[in-house]
This record gives sequence, structure tokens and C-alpha cells, in this order.
Amino acid sequence: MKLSWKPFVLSLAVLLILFPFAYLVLLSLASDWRFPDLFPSYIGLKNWSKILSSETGLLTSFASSLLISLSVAIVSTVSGFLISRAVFYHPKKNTLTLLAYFPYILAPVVFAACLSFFFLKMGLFGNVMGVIIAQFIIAFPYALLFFSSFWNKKVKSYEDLVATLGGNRWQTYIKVLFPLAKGLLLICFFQTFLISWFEYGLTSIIGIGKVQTLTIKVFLFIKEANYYYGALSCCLLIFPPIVLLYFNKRYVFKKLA
Amino acid sequence: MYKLINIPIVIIACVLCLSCGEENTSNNEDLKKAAWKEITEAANGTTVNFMMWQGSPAINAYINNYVTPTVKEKYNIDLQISGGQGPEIVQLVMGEKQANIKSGQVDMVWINGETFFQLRKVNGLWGPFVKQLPNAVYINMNDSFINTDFQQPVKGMEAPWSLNQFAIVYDSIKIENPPKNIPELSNYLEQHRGTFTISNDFTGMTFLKSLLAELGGSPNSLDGPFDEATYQTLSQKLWDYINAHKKYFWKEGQTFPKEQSKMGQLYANGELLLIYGFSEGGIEEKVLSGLYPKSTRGYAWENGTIKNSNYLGVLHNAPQKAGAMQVINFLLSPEAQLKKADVNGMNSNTVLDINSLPSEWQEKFKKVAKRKYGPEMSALEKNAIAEPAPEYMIRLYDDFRKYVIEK
Amino acid sequence: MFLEIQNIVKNFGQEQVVKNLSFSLDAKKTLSILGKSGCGKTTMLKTIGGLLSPDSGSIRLNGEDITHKKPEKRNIVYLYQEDLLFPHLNAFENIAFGLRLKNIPKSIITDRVNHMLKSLELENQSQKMPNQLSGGQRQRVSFGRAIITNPSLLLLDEPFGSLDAGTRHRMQGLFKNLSKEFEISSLFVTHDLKEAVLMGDEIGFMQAGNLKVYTDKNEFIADPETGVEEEIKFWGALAGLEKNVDLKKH
Amino acid sequence: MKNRTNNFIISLFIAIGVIPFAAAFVYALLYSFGIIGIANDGFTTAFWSAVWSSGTFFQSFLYSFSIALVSITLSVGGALWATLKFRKQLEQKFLSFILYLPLAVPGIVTGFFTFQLFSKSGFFSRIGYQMGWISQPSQFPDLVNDVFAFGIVLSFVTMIMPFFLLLFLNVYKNERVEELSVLAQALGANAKQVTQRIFLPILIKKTWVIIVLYFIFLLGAYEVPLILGQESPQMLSVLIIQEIKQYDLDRISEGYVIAVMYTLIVSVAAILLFLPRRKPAYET
Repeated sequence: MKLSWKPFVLSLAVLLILFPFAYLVLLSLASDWRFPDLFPSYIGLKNWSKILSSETGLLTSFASSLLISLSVAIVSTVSGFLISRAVFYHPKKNTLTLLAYFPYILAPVVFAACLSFFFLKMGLFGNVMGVIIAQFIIAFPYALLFFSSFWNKKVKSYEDLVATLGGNRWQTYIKVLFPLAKGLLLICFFQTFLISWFEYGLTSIIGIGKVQTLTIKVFLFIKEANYYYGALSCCLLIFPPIVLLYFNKRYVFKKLA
Repeated sequence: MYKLINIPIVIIACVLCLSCGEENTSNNEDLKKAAWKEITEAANGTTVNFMMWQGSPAINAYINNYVTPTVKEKYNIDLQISGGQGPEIVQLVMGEKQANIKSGQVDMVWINGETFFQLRKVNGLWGPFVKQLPNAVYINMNDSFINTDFQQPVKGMEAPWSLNQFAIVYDSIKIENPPKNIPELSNYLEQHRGTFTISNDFTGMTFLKSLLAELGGSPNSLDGPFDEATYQTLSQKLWDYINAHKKYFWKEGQTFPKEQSKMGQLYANGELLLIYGFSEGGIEEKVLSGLYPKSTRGYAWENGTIKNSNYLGVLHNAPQKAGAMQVINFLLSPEAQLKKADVNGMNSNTVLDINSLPSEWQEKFKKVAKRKYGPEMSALEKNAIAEPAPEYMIRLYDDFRKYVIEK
Repeated sequence: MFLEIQNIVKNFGQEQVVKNLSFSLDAKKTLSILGKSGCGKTTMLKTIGGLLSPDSGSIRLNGEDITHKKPEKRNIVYLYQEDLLFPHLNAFENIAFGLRLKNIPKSIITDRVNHMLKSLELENQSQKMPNQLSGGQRQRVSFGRAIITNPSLLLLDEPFGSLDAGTRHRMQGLFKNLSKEFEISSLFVTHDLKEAVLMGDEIGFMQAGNLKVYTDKNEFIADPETGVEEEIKFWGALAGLEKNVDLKKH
Repeated sequence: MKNRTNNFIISLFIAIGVIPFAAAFVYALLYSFGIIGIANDGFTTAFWSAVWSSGTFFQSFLYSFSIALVSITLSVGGALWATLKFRKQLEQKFLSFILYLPLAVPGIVTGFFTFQLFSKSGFFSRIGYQMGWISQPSQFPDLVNDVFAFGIVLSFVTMIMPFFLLLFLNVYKNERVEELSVLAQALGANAKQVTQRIFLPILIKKTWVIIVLYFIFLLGAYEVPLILGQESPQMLSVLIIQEIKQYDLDRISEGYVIAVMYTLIVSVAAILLFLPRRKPAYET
């Protein structure tokens, strides 16, 4: 008797979590859906086919988002891993960690607004390279701090062991450190990918509308009052992370939960 | 250790120096005197960056599916579009000036009065260049709605692209007699509570200017340079009026939509019954795309709504000035303007003086299909007023926030 | 002498952890070093292994000065108390690890590793992952991994510290045999008195950063500092007591 | 040799992790005093006193602070409750995957979605109409762009509650709260005492740094309040960007004043949060 309400609440929670996904898909298939209709008068692939065929630029946006996010994720994961080693073995590691937290907790959009002058100056304004670098600057502290717990005594012992067994630096990384950190590297890659994939404010400032990632498109459609295209681009925005999550789930589960 | 820490700083400094070293290759002054043939040659094979407002699918379709391929084919110009309007353009220009960048990100921009005013203030525009454009002969430069932008003479620093008038939009099924003046608006507000609002953006402020002119007593009450005393008296009346009726506004006037498109959404789903907008309300396209109900209609305010042009300008540090001129000239061609007037497309009024066109084009323009839902500009023109000086707009922004929103 | 340590000093900040360390070791011999935790023995081993650099002094191995050589070039293997098996490699690959670093042909590696597995009595465990092995098995793999690279010197830091008494006893025997078979020179650090006596050809005692090496076991037993005498007294007294109890019963 | 590479890497860290932040801060600081900026003509404290006297910043800060506090409290509270009640069920494969799904939804989508559901003509309003509760959209309560920031809080909670739930489940397992609870019960504690003396203290103590960190993130959130916020007061990031990108060129510096104040506040928070700790507090 006491347990009977739990399954009910749980099912409700599952429904609540799944509902947005279903609703967004429905909205992306709809057209001409106004108050007070509970269901759209049109459901079909009209919006999707239009997006895929004409020059709304959604496919290009998808591609450039993918390019930007993959670059940011790869570069920040690798550099975060390599640099965090020096930082967390450093005698002043507490101070260095604190320094890394400043850019980490500052709102990216404010950061970008104050940095934009330098990006302009370096010719990194309004191009993909600039957006990658700007996103890297905010993803890097995350990656760096992410690996802080990895560089413990035990890992240091492994490194020493490999050295006394005759391994050089390169072999230490390839044969031991990367395999040891594999799960963490994957999660960090996933997380930094998401940081980049979801970034709007910073991208809109550094990209000045010339770099149109998916999030920029979503906002554009919201501004246009075009819910249907907005929902469609939301779908494009959500589903790659879900796919990644699904394939990554083994590692993510092990490490996160 | 300290030496090593300096290395990245040195690298950054080097990159800084290198990237600032790019010099603008085209000679600016010569271009202003050059013959069109030379400009055409210089424009061939260039990539032109066009920063424009991308908030409408119809406009985007016109640019992406018609203009871009045509200029590529005709002039071998790659047209790149980036999204950005008023403040973004000004910010970019100011930033580039501050960073002393000789070769900018953007060549041409789509602007109107207020941005024009700001860009002139920071010397952000290049020109005059309009007279050199061959298609400029079809534009009636004596029309005050064309040669004056927010009370400022254009003087060839920007080329007019479209003419349009501000219109009030309503649903003719739900509202039988929409208000045409301030007293009628009061009645409307009391009868249809929560169905009207003022967007805190360019569009909303333009509506306020119409009200300000009406409070001033005549369609011409705001003409001429900015007058502080006039503004003070009239704006005080305006805020008093709005605050007195605030409780009948959407959400009881506790908040206001950020932009016109939001207002459009609220109208589309029936929360608002009375809105307004440029381009004669932007009704046709929204009805055709299924966003607005088919019973949507538009009209002008009795004391007049703003009629103005919007313009195309070339930035002072545009790397491809000749290319930008070529594209602008194309956008002013009868062909491009006719396409732009298509009711199923961008549906915007031409700036060309139809009577000065060759007769074949005159015929084509006369055959353009009429709108099915929105009003024609010719029907509103008798209630048109000119844009007041830009300071009115800037002050209204500040004070609307100060005296209405934050109150 | 095979290994010669002269006047090694190592400080951490203000604290002198190793004080003027000097000793030497013959080839193929084991020096066992008794010391409580915190006496500086780990620092000493890490300095010899090249994982820490000494503040002063010199280390000579086989006639060559290796004081400033990188650890990977010294051919000295340092073994931790923990087995530190690579969790991503199975037993076979863990043992083969050092050989793989040196680009030795595959067939030779397979032969040598299989031979080593046999010596370690681990023939049937070669494909198991570290987490499937018992504590003693893991420690044996760890030994095999170190010995197979044929190091000039093996440094053992409490290698059996985490094992239960029985396993520990078997491992001590195994290590003795391996030392003989593979002609290993080693420093064996332990805090266990019995183990120190059992494992070493020579015995040293380390206290507060100072190492004293005894010429023979009797001298070691005679030194009151080492605590051997006390131990003997304890057991002796206990034995006497038991005798008394026995007598009373009868 | 080894030291030199290490120093090089550390300087690389400074170049990527420290210099941009410092540069951005100095730039904003100079701008706020009118020292740089096209429309400015030299040092002045006018912008600072203008911001100080208008009170917009403090209003906005208070507003952001309250929203972040309410959202965090609800999320953490909800997640704790769910951990307490549903721990066993949530360890099932299917449910644990479902729990991860919300992590794949960015703020911009959550904001968009919340608007679609809760606006006056949104999904719930339509249900209300079909049920006959309301006859026109304006009768539906104000839930987005509203005074009490209901929409923003709702979005925040749906975004971070799943995260905290996962975090607590994780800590519960790692800190062996289960075993400790059994032990406490053996020592005579009742269910309520176990919750109050074992469950809550361990979970909160292990995660409070992350909780504060998320609070600071919410303080600077941008996309969600941009979509769901009202025009005044606004959340900090929205206010800063609006001031920096405004039409009145003479007042841009005021935006940088607010940016500097905001940066100072979060930096002080970071120092308080991370300096006294010996170990880096970061996990997940």
C-alpha cells in the first residue's frame, strides 16, 4: 500500500521528460497551429522537406556547428588533459586552479562582449576560426578542471613506474596515461562538445551573424515568430547529443553514476 | 620561468601586429570619381559581405534564392549574407574603428534613419556614391520621403532600396472598428483589455512617434531638427497617457515584448488583437505563410503613420567597395525591384519612379498583382508623415524604459 | 663495487629527509633495509631510481656516474608496495610491457613472457585482467614485469606490505628463487624485522634519514637500535612462560 | 630539461586560461571609465555614478540572485527528495538513461519549449480553453515573461534538477550512504534520524561546492531569461548585453560598468569558494 504511489510518480516523471521531445517533433511537423486548437490542422513533412531542399541554410548551419563543436571538443579535451598534468603536479596548484575558475564561472556572453575587441584586432571576428577559439577559451577551463582528480598519487606512481621500466614521455602517454584516462577523456569530449554545441551568446557576439550555428538559427526563427522552423532546428540541436549520449552511455554511466 | 611566461604574450602581440598590417587595396577617393565601367571591372570576381536583418523568411528567400545567384551569374560576385541590424552594425563599425582595422568584415549594410544617423556620427559610411550608380536615374531624388532620412539629407551616402509605410494591423473578425486616434485607442483599450501592447524596439518606438505627432496637434508637428522643449512637453503627455491606461495593456502593462516579432507571435496566436509594423504592417506574407488569420487587415493612423525609405550603405572600411556598388546597383535595377515587389515574395514597394522607367518596365510594374489581405501603400499615403529627427527615437527609447517599463 | 652511493642528501623544503647517505652493494646481492614508515627509505629509493634528484652526492652504478641520468635510461626498476598493474592490460601484457617499450620482436617477447609466467607459477592466469587476480598473483605479475626487463638493479619498496601472512611467506620464497635464477641485484626495503633478516644478503637499518649497513647479521642482531634483542626477549619470555604453564599442569 | 617543458606548459596555461580573462576585465574596466571607446573622451567617473545612482544594477542583481536562489533550492530539494524516495528504481537501466536525456537539452531549447507550453496561447492555455476554464487567452495566468519569473525558474529547475539527481545518486553510492544508514539503524536511529543525520549531511557536504557553482552559473544565465524574461528588471547577462548594444552610443560605457561589477562579484565568489580548500573541489 505504501509503495503504490511511487510507480505512478515515476511514470509521470518519465512522461514529463519524454513529453518535450515529442512535442518539439510534433511542432516541427505542424503548420497553421493556433489558439485554441489542441492539435495542429496540418501534420506532415512540409517543413522538413523545405528545410532540406531550399536555401534556409539549416544544413550548412548543422555542418558548421558540427565542425565548430568537434574542433572545440577535440582541442580542449586534449589540451586540457595535457596542460592539467602540469598544473596539478605544480607546487602552486591551488593558485593555478583558482585562476582557471575565473573564466569558468563568468557568463560566456559577458566574457565575449569584453573580449570582442581583441578578436576584432586579431582578425578573428565574424569567422569560424574566431568562434572556435572563443569557445575553446571557455571550454578549456572546464576540461582542465575536469581532469583535476585524475592526476593523483597513483597516476604519478604509474608514470614513475613506466619511467623506471625504460619508457619515455611519449610512451607513457600512449601506452598508459591515455588508456587509463580513456573513460574520462570520452566524457570530457562529450561535455566540451555540448558546451560548444549549446553556446549561443558568445557565438552571436564573436560570429556577428556571419557564423550561423544551429543555436543562432533557433534564435533567428524565434525572432521571426516561426515556431515550426524553430522547433525543427531545436530537433536538429537536440538529437546529435542524444545519439552521442546513447553511444557514450556505457562510459558516462560508469563514470558519472 | 618568467621569460617563458612571456612567450605566449609575445606570440599574441605578433599576431596582433600582423593582422593589423592588412592594408586596404582599393583606392577610396579614386573610386568616387571612377567611371561605371571601371567599377564593373573592379567588382568582377569579388566577394561582397552584406549585413542585413534576417528576420523574415520572405526577405531571406529573395536574397538567397534570387539576388545571390543572379549577381554571381551577371557580375561574378560572391554575395555573402550575415545577420545584423541597427545596433549590431554600429557596434561592429565602432569596434573596428577602435581596433583601427582598415579592411573590415562587412562591405554593405541595410540601414535606415537611426543607424544612418549613428554611422554618420562615427564616420562609418563611405560615399557619396549613389550618383555613380546607373540605376539611380530611375529614382526620384526630389521625393522628400527618399532624399531625407529621419530629417537628415541623404546626400548620396546611402542608396534608397524600398519605400514603406507604417500600418496598424488588426483582425477584422474580432475588431469591427479599430482605433484611428488617441481617444479611440482609449475606448479600445477599455473594451479589449490585455490585447494591445508596445514592443520595446524600433517598431514600438515608431508607433510612439505617431502618437507624439498626434499629441503635437498636426502631422507635421515633429518636423525639423530635434527640439528639446517640444519633446519634453509632448513626451510628458505621452507617458501620462500610457501610464494612465497601462492596466489595460497586455499583461496589465507590467511587461512589454522585446521586439516586434514577439508581438507578431502574440497576434498570431490571438493574445493581441491590435498590432502594427513597417512595410504596411507586413500582413501579406504572414497571412500567406499561415501565421496570421486571413481576416487580418491594415490601415493608417488618422494623424498619420510614418512613411520612410530604407537604404543600402557602403562601410568606410569595406574591402570591396566596387563590388558593393555593383550589388547595390543591381538591387536598384527594375528587374530586381520588380521581383522584390512580388506579392508572394518579399512584397515591398519599389523606390523607383515608375514613370521614369522605359515603357516595357512601366507595363510590368503596372501588372504586379495586388495584395489580397494587406493594404497597398497608395491607400495609406494620404495619412503619411515623415520620420522626425533621430534624437526623438533615441530619447523615446530611454524614456520609455525609464518612465513606463521600470515604473 | 657494483652500486656506490656517496654522500646523498635530499631535502624537502626545510626538512632533511635523507642525510648524507653512503653505502655500496655487490652485484647479484640483496641489501635489505629495515626502517619504520617515515624514516626516509622511500625517498632514498626514489632518488636512486632517478624519480627524485638529490640535492648533493653521487650515485655510481657499475662504474658509471648516473646521478643526473633520466630514470628511463638508468635501467633501475622501482617497485611500489602497491602492485600498480595496468588495469587496461591482462597479466601477459603487463609482464610484456617493459619489453614492448623496447621494440623487441614479438616472438621473443612471447617466449620470454611465457617463460616468466612459468617461473612465477602463473601459466594459467596469463589472459586474466588485473582485477581478476588475487593479491599474491598481482604482486607476482608486478615482479615479473620488473625482472623481465633485466634491470641492473631492482628497488623494492615494501613489496609484500599489503599481503596476508601466508601469501607473504610464499612470496618471500619465490623472490629468493627469482633472485637466484635471474641474478638480480636489489635493495629490499621493509619494516618487518623477520623479512629483513630473511631476504637480505646484507642488512641495513634506516632511522630518521640515516642508514647504517651492518657487516654481518650478528652485528645487526646485537645493535639495540634495531629492536632485534627486544624481540628475542619477548619470545624468550613467552616461551619460558609457556614452559612454566606446562610444568604446572603436570 | 623536465622543468623547462613544465614551465612552458604552465605558461601555455596562463596564455589560454588567464590572459583572456585578464584582458577582458581590463578592457571592460578601461571602457567603464571612458578611457577607451569611440564615443568617449577620456577618463570620467560619470558612468559609474550614473549606474550607481540609477539602481538598475542592484535591482537586476537582486532579481537574478532571487531567481537563482529559488531555482537552486527547488532543484536541490527536489533531487534530494527523489534520491531518498526513488533511489532503487532510478538505478534501473531504462530509467537511468531517461534521466540523462534532459542533459541533452540546451537552455535555448528549454526556453523555447517553456514558452510554447506556458504562454497565454500556449499548449496549457489551449487545454484550459478546451476544458472550458478560460474563454480567451488573456484569462490564462501570466507564466512566461512574467513578474515572478515563473517561466525562468521552471526552465532552470527542469534543466538542473536531473543533473543534481544524478549527482546525488552518484555520491550516495560512492560515499556508501546505504551502509552508513544501516549502521545508524543498528545503533538505534529511526528513519527520520537517518535522513537528518546521515543522508542529508553527507550529500550536502559532498556537493555544496557544486551547488554554489551552479548558483553562480544561473546568476549569469543568458539564453533562458532572454526568451522568458520581462523587460524590467532583467537578469544580469541580458542587462549587460542590452546596455552594451544599445542605440545611445554615449551610454555604452554604462554596460561595461555593470560588466565590471558582475565580474568582480563572481570573482570574489570564486576566491571564497576555492581558495581555502586544499583539494580542488571539482568532480563529476
